[in-house]
This record gives sequence, structure tokens and C-alpha cells, in this order.
Amino acid sequence: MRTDKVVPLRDAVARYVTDGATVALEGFGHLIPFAAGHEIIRQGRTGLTICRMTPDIITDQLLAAGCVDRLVASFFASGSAGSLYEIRRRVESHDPAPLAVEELSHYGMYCRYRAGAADLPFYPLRSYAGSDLPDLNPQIRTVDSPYGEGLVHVVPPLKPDVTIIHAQRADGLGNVQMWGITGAQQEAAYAAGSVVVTVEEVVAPEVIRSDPNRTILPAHAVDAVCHVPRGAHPSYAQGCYDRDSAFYREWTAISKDKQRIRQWVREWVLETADHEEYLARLGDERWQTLEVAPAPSGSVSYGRRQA
Amino acid sequence: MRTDKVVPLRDAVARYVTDGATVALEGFGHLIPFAAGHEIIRQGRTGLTICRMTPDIITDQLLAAGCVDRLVASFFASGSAGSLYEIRRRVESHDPAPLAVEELSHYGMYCRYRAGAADLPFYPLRSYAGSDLPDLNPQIRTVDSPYGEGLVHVVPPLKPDVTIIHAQRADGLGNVQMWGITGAQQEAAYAAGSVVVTVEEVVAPEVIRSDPNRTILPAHAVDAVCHVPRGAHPSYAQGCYDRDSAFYREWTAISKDKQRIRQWVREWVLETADHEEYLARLGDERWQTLEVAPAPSGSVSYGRRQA
Amino acid sequence: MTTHLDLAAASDVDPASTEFLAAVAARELAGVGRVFAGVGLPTLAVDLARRTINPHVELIYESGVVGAHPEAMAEGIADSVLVSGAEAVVSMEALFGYVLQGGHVDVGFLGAAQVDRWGTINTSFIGSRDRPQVRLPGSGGASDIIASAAEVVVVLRRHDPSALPAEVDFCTSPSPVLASRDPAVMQPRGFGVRTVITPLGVLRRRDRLGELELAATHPGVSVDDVRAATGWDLAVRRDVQVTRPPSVEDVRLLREEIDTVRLYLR
Amino acid sequence: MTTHLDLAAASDVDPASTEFLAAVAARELAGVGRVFAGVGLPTLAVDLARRTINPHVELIYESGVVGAHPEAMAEGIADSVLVSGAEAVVSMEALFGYVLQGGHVDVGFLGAAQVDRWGTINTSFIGSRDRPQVRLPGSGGASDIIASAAEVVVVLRRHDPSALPAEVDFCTSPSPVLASRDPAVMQPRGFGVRTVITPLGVLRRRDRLGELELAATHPGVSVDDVRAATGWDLAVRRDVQVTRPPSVEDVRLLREEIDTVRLYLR
Repeated sequence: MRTDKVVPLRDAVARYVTDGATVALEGFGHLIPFAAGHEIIRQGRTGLTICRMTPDIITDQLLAAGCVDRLVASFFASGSAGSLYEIRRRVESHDPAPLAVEELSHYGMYCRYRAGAADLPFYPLRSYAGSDLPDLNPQIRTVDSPYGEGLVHVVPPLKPDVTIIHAQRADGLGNVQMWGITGAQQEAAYAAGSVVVTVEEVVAPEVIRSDPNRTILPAHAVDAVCHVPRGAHPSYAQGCYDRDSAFYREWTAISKDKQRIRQWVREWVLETADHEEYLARLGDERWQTLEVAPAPSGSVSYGRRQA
Repeated sequence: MRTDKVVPLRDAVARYVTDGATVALEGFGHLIPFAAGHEIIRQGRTGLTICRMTPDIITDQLLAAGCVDRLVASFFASGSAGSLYEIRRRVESHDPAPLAVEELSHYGMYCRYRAGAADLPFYPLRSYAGSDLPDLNPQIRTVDSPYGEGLVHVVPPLKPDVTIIHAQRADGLGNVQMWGITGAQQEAAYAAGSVVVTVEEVVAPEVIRSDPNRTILPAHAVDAVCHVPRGAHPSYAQGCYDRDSAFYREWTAISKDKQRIRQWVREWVLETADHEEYLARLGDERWQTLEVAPAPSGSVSYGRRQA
Repeated sequence: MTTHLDLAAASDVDPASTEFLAAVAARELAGVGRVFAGVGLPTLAVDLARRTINPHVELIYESGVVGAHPEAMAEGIADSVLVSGAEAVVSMEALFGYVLQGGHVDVGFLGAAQVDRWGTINTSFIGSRDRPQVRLPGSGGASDIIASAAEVVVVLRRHDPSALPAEVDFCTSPSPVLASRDPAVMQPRGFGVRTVITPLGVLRRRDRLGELELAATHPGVSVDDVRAATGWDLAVRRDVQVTRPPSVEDVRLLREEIDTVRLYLR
Repeated sequence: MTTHLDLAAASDVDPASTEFLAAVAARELAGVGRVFAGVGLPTLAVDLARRTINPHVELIYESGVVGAHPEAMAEGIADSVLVSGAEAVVSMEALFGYVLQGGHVDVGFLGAAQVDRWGTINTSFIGSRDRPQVRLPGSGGASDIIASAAEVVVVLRRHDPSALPAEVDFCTSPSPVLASRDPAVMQPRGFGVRTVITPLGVLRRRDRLGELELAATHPGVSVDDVRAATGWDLAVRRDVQVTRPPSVEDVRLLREEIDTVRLYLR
């Protein structure tokens, strides 16, 4: 029998996220695995290397909670919502401690995941001619094209110990489907030693199999599926709920104050038992502002051979 | 105003496929652009370089019609249906003339398209250690990894003058959607100077925009959309009609006989004015054997922000 | 004077205002096919251009959205309103590899903290990189965009010698001029920064390896004002213009239809 | 003798028959998680394994289909029946790059025209490459598969010195033994060919850099028969077995449920 991979988020984090591990939490603005990040904080992990193209608020929170020693990233702000001050304090004032950072451009970081996923020694890209980034990050190197065009920049593989992502749905076997912005999730997952997926909905295999082109990760690439509805809040899940932009705007003030961000982490993460309690604290009224109207994709036919 | 790109297939081939051009006709077993290939034959193009991972019957036909001087490919048989004898005669007996062939593995050829699409000088892969393929094809070279793992094989970009593909649907702006096996179509199109897409159905932009994740080629990557229902016969279009496996089996005998394959090309291509006439000759009864029962994908929601 | 407001008439918004900058930036999109839009001011400029001079400009976002038709102003490049009703959402490889690096983007629209004489952009550090005075957001897609977009337009919220220094503190997104100093490396396909719009005027580069020149001053700003506020000896075009202010309608659209929550308008 | 047919009983099909080869090949999939199946005999073997010893084997095809659940026998690796109801259809990059090259395939199942002593596969040319006696199909995905699948199983329809020569006419899909002769090149992750099933017996390699040895002869075939039909001095394992023939049920499934049109059964 194929194993059912559905486990509680608590168990998945306990098993796959160990102290000192390199953890990719991917989701490009969309489907950011906040609930999983919070569970890492609850379990008090330390010494983590966090990989996220856009660290976003979740990384500010993990830093404030003392979980993180090192960051691999390509954008250190929070979209429209401005600075991530816990990151800034760590980098600008080494407060409370310096933060090791490996920095790339978006495409460079994505190419690192690609090389990791495809077990390549390097991946070429054309982004860095003249830039100071290769000087800042000596992992960015060059290769001479054997076809005579000169040197091209390359990046080495990035292979997280575990990659955690959030998706709209998966079946119990571990087949994961998502729509909307799909980011670096497929590559970050295939590059990783283990993969944990939190989902809005666990569906029957028949639902997955009715539309196989929507599968981003086949079952073999997934170790644990955790049913965590609304697990991307305050980011969003296309078609399920919208981004909590008010929260993103509030974050600047919270994170600017070193005590206040710690208070926030205590109150909303450490003092909530799990994501359900976090949502309960958030309240239904707030949630109503995030609801979206339906916008159906429509159905296509895959066809079935007649006997 | 954005241009409507819908044109008759005859006009698209006349404009974009010129004598001596390098033409990619992609579709990996699925959605093979047969109707477009036949139109190339009707218009009597010569000196073409045909790029197809799996040359398939369409290449055997183009060769028999005298259109082709050179082939870039990675598999020289026709799936389950055995040999492509016009190719074999050209290669084994130089009959009626030698055929220049550039040969790769599937992944190697796909990586050539990828390098072409991404404007990279080369693309690395791990397929050829110990193989005679790099000796057969001196375009397969090696690069020394700057991270110390040794030499890795690379392939150079493949940039067709024009790529022609078939898809289930597109809108008049040129946004192309397909489902089922998607092969190398996206890469071959982005690698090309011009792109022609034949489709089962031209739909309203609203249909495309209701499910943007199904778009394989955005409008900017497409020059011409041709409405050619059943344009993939005898291959298939997932959900629309099945592969004409009987024809694939018949082909072995047709192509084995040098006169018979030429007779076939005359009768079915040169003596039909267009794909509609080809289909009429095929007949409704034959078509009924290719019909498939519906198998709906189901619909997902993309959501809409409430005011 | 009639009570009928002339929407095409010049508004009197301050040249240093977001409305002014966004409206002047929007003009750069006249006749442009495909624009790669960053977050912030570029969002406003692109939205305004779609509603005025270029309704068919194709909006591309680094999140993978191509041909967006947002029903509301996007708060960020990964906003759900960019996805719903878009013509395509493609993989990151298709977006950065095929669309961008493959050469399909006409204009990249970026913000910056610093821009130097050659159009080099710093979005990484103010001060030293080891212990910076300000840790800026970093590259994001900017260094990828500048290498491959046909040209780049930058909007700066400040114009002073620290925002336009002789030399940037860190070169995040280089000018082709810098790239050309290492000719062994494959050169970027792009022109680099063609236009910089600031609260004082508009700077432009004429040649791929040339420097920024003052092309226009905003109303009420002198050439000397601009030169004094620039960190190098800024060249001035002989035909230097005075910027046409945003129209009344531009300002109305920005305030009443585009950024109704005043997220970017300040 | 009863009229109740014992389905588990041994059938009497000829060891050179497709039924025999397919059934013996199917056994190689016992306990295997993921198999990358080529076209032809591998299709039959994989289908039979799913119906008998390994209902949960994950079928992967180079067309991008992962976790296929075909309702009918696939005629080729891109058949629509592999797609409908599959768990995933992924991009070619995900398939060849992440699934295969990334190391997720346990067994690659290939056909071949020639296999040599080290498990090197030729599917390209018989005779010279410039003017071959037979132009074979070429690599397809075979050289990609042999480099990255954990191991490869080959089924040969013939067993004679031209199908199992001392040296293949062309090395399409190399043994790691050949790769190891150029240690400067990154070595393949795979073991290479572990098992070759022929009409005479079963050959296996014990070590990644070792050679094929005779592990089993089919019923009625002697060790000397196999050695005489092999193009090199074939090593014979001390514990050489006699192949257990397919069961009556295996043969029934192949003929009556799997390949009802006798596309691959010959």
C-alpha cells in the first residue's frame, strides 16, 4: 500500500526541521507558509539557515524568535509594506547579533534551486556583468563558454535540508496542486532532502487525477502533507482568501520596535497552541475582509478512450 | 489596438517558412503539427532543416516530399509503430540523397531549446559521460565546474527561424493554452525567430483569462494563430480526439516502399487543397473511431477581490 | 471661465509630489509594447499609462504574471488582482529565463536609492556592505532586469547628491558601462538606464556607453538647481526642456481611481 | 486432474516468446518504487507487474507523465491513456531535470539492439555511423536514463553474438565502466545496467564497475548454449539458476487483458 502522508503540522515540523538545519520556506508573495514558520517558532528551533527569495514578514518573525543564524535571499523588504526591521537591526547594528547573509538576485537564487533540483554542479545566467553582487557573494562565479562567447556567470546548487511550502490542495498520497503564482516551489522542493507541504484542503486522489497538469509536485517528491486551512495568512491563497494587506502595513510599526515585535511573537505565536488558535485570535470579522468572490477557471476535458 | 493574429494556415506558412529555413515542428507524441507540415509540403519548400525531438511520421513525409536537407533530432523511430523508412533510406543508402543529421538525446535536445529560449551560451546536463554521442555530435562539449566537481557536458542553443506547434486553443491575441503532454513547445517557441500556432479552437480572450495558469505561450511569443481543427491527425489532441494508431501501424508498410510513400504524399497532401480536404478524404467513419468520451478537469476558483 | 473643467489642462501639483513623478513616468510608456513593472511608483505609472496613453501595454511582473488586467491597484508584484483575469501565469524559468533574458521586455521600470552618472543602480546598501548605515531591499529582480530589458526607466523620490552620487555605495544593477570594463564577460543585451525621473527633472542617456544628461527640468526648477543637487558635474543637453506638468485628469485618475487608499501617493 | 485451472501454475510458453520475456521482466519490479518505462516490451512488463506483484509501482514516462493509471495498454510513451487520470503531467524540465537527473527514478526499463559485456547499450547504428547497415532509433531518453536512474533493466528480443557483442558498434548509453575511463568528467549517479533479460537467460552485474554474468538460464537452455550465443567469454555465477516460467495467469493477463490487440506480443 502507498503510505498516507497526512500528518499534523506539529509532527512534521518536529520530524523534519532540526536545529541547525537549512530550511527553505518558499512562496513568492503568494502561498507563503506562515503557519509552518510559526510552528517552527513554537518548537523553539535554533541555528537555522532560512532560504527565501523574499524573506517577508515570516523571516522577520523567525529572526525575532531567535531561530535563525543565516539567511539566503534575494530581496530584503516586504513588497509594498516596506522594511523588515528585525532583519535591518541584525544587519545594520548586529542587534542582538550579526546575521550571516548570502545574497543573490531573484533569478540567481531561483537558478540555485534549479541546479539543486537537477543535481547540476552549476547553473548559468546572464545577470551579473558589471555588478558588485559576485564580489559580495563569492559563490557567484564565471565559466568560459566552450562556444566562444566569453565568460558567463554561474551559481552553485542550493540544497535545503527541508523545503516547506503551502498549496491550495493535495491528496493523501502527496500529489500537490496549486494555481496562481507558483514561484520557486517546485524547484525548492526537488532540491531538498525532505519536503513538507501544508494545504488548504486535502482532497481525494480522484480530484487530483482529474486535472494532472495542475500538479506541481508529484507524490514521490513529498514527505508530509499537513492540513492547515488558512495556513498562508497574512499572505494569500489564490481563490481561497486574499492577502491581509492591513496586517502587512501594520508590520512596519511592529517590527520597528524591538520589544514590540517580540511581544507580537509571544502573543500570536508562542501563546497560541497551533494555527487554529492563531486564527481564532484573529477572529471571524477580520477574516471576512479577506474573503474573495468566486472566479471559476472553467473545466477542460482530458478525454477517455472508448472501449 | 492589439493585432488580431488569426490568419489562414496557408498565409502563415507562406510568410514564415522560407526555403532553407530551420523549422522546429514540436509536439512530443501529442499535438504534432501535421496539418502545418502538410501545408509546407503543398507549398513545395526545399532545403529545410527540420528540428523535432521525435521526427515521427511528419518528418518521413516532409523528406519524401523533398523539403528537407537536414534533421536535428533525438529519436528516429515512430513510437510503437516502428521504423521511419524514408529517414532510413536517406541515412542507410543515401537514397535519394544523403541526409545531414544532428543527433542528441531527448534531454540534450530539449536543453538546446532551453538555451535558445533563455539566450544562454550553453546549457549543462549530466547525460553523456562515457557515451559516443559527444564524438558523433561535436556540438556537445564540456565545461569545467568552477566549484570543483570536474567536467560537465553542455549543449549550445538551438534557435529555429520558425517554430510551429499545435494546441487545443488560443485567443486571437495569440495566448495559447494546452493540456496533456506539453513537451518542448514552450522552449522551442521562445527559442525561435517566429512562432506559428495551429489550434483546435479559437476562443474569446475571456476563456483564456479565466485560467491563466494553462497558458503555455503568452501573446507576445506568438506571431500567427491558425484555426485548424483536427490539425494534429494522425497524432492526437488530449480531450479532443485520440491518436489514429491504425494509421501509425499502416505507415510502416507505406514508408517501406519508396514509391508508395511518394504516392501517399501526392494523394493525401499535394492533391488536397488544404487540411479540410484532407479530413474529408479521411472520412467521418474513420474519425468516429478517434472520438473520446469526456473527462472533465473540474473547475478551480481564482477569486476576485471584493470592492 | 466656464464651470466645465478642462481635464487636459495642466494641473498645479508640486513637481516633487508622487502624482507629478508618476504622471511624468507614465509618459515613458507611450508606444511601449511590454513593460516589466516593479512595485511602488512604477505601479502607479503603469496603471496611469494603461488608462491614458497606452491602453494595450502588456504588463509583466517578476512573479510570473504576463498580460495582467488588474481590477484594482496591485499592492505588490505578487498581488492576487494581477493573477485573476491575467492572460498568463508562467513559471519563474519562463518569466526570468525566456521572457526577460530571452529579450521580450521593452522597458523595465525600477525604483532605486541611488543612481550614478552611468545609470548604475544601488538598491543594496547605504554605507559599507559589512555594517551598512541602511540595509536596502537588495536586487530582487533588478539586476536581472537591467541586464536583459531593452531599456530601464528609474523613478527617484529624492534628488540630492546622496541619491545621485558620483559613485554608488554598491553596484546592484550595473550600467553597461561597468559591464564593458570586463569585456571577457558576455555583455548584457540591454541599453541599461535610459531615463531617470526625479523631483527636479528628467535625466537621460543617449548612448549605451554614455552618461546621464539633464534632458528636462520640472516647472520652477532651474538647470543650476539640478546641477547643484547632483553628485557629479551633470551634463546639460542643449535643447533642455521644461517638463509638461501632469494634466488635471492624470491627477484625478491617480487619486480617485488608481491609488484610492493612498498607498503609494504620499 | 481437475477442471479448475491453477492460475499460479507454470505455463508452458516458449522462453523466446514475448510472454516469457515480459513476465520475467515484470519480476524485476518487485518492491520497486518508481520505474521509468520505455516503449514496447517494458510497457508489457510494467503493466503486468502492476496487476500482479507491485500494484503501487509509480509509472514515469519521458513524456512528462508521472503516476500514470492507464485504463488501456499504452501504445507509446505519449499515449493519451497515460495522461487521463494520471497523478501528474509535468514539464520536460521537471521530468528530465528534477525527477530523473535529480535521482528519483529507481529503475529505468529499456529496450536495446546491442548490449556489451559492461552493460553498454547501442540503440543508434548497426555498422558504421556514416553509412550504417541499420539506422536504429537513437538515444531518445536512453542515455539520459542510464546516467541518472538508480539502475537499468534491459530486455533483448534476441540473444546471439551480434546482439550481445564484445563491443557495441556505437555506445549510445554507456556503462559507468566507460564513464570511469574519463575520470575528469562528472560520473553518472546510476549503477547502469543491472539486469539483461534475453530469450536464453538472465544476465546481471554485481558491481557498478563490474561485468555482466550469467545469473539464470531459461528452462531447456544450457549454460553452454548461452555462452556460445554471447559475443564475449561470459562469466557464469556459481549459483546460476533456472528461470521460473511465467504463470498461467501471467500469460492470460498479457494476452487477454493487457495486449489484446497483440501490438507487442509476437
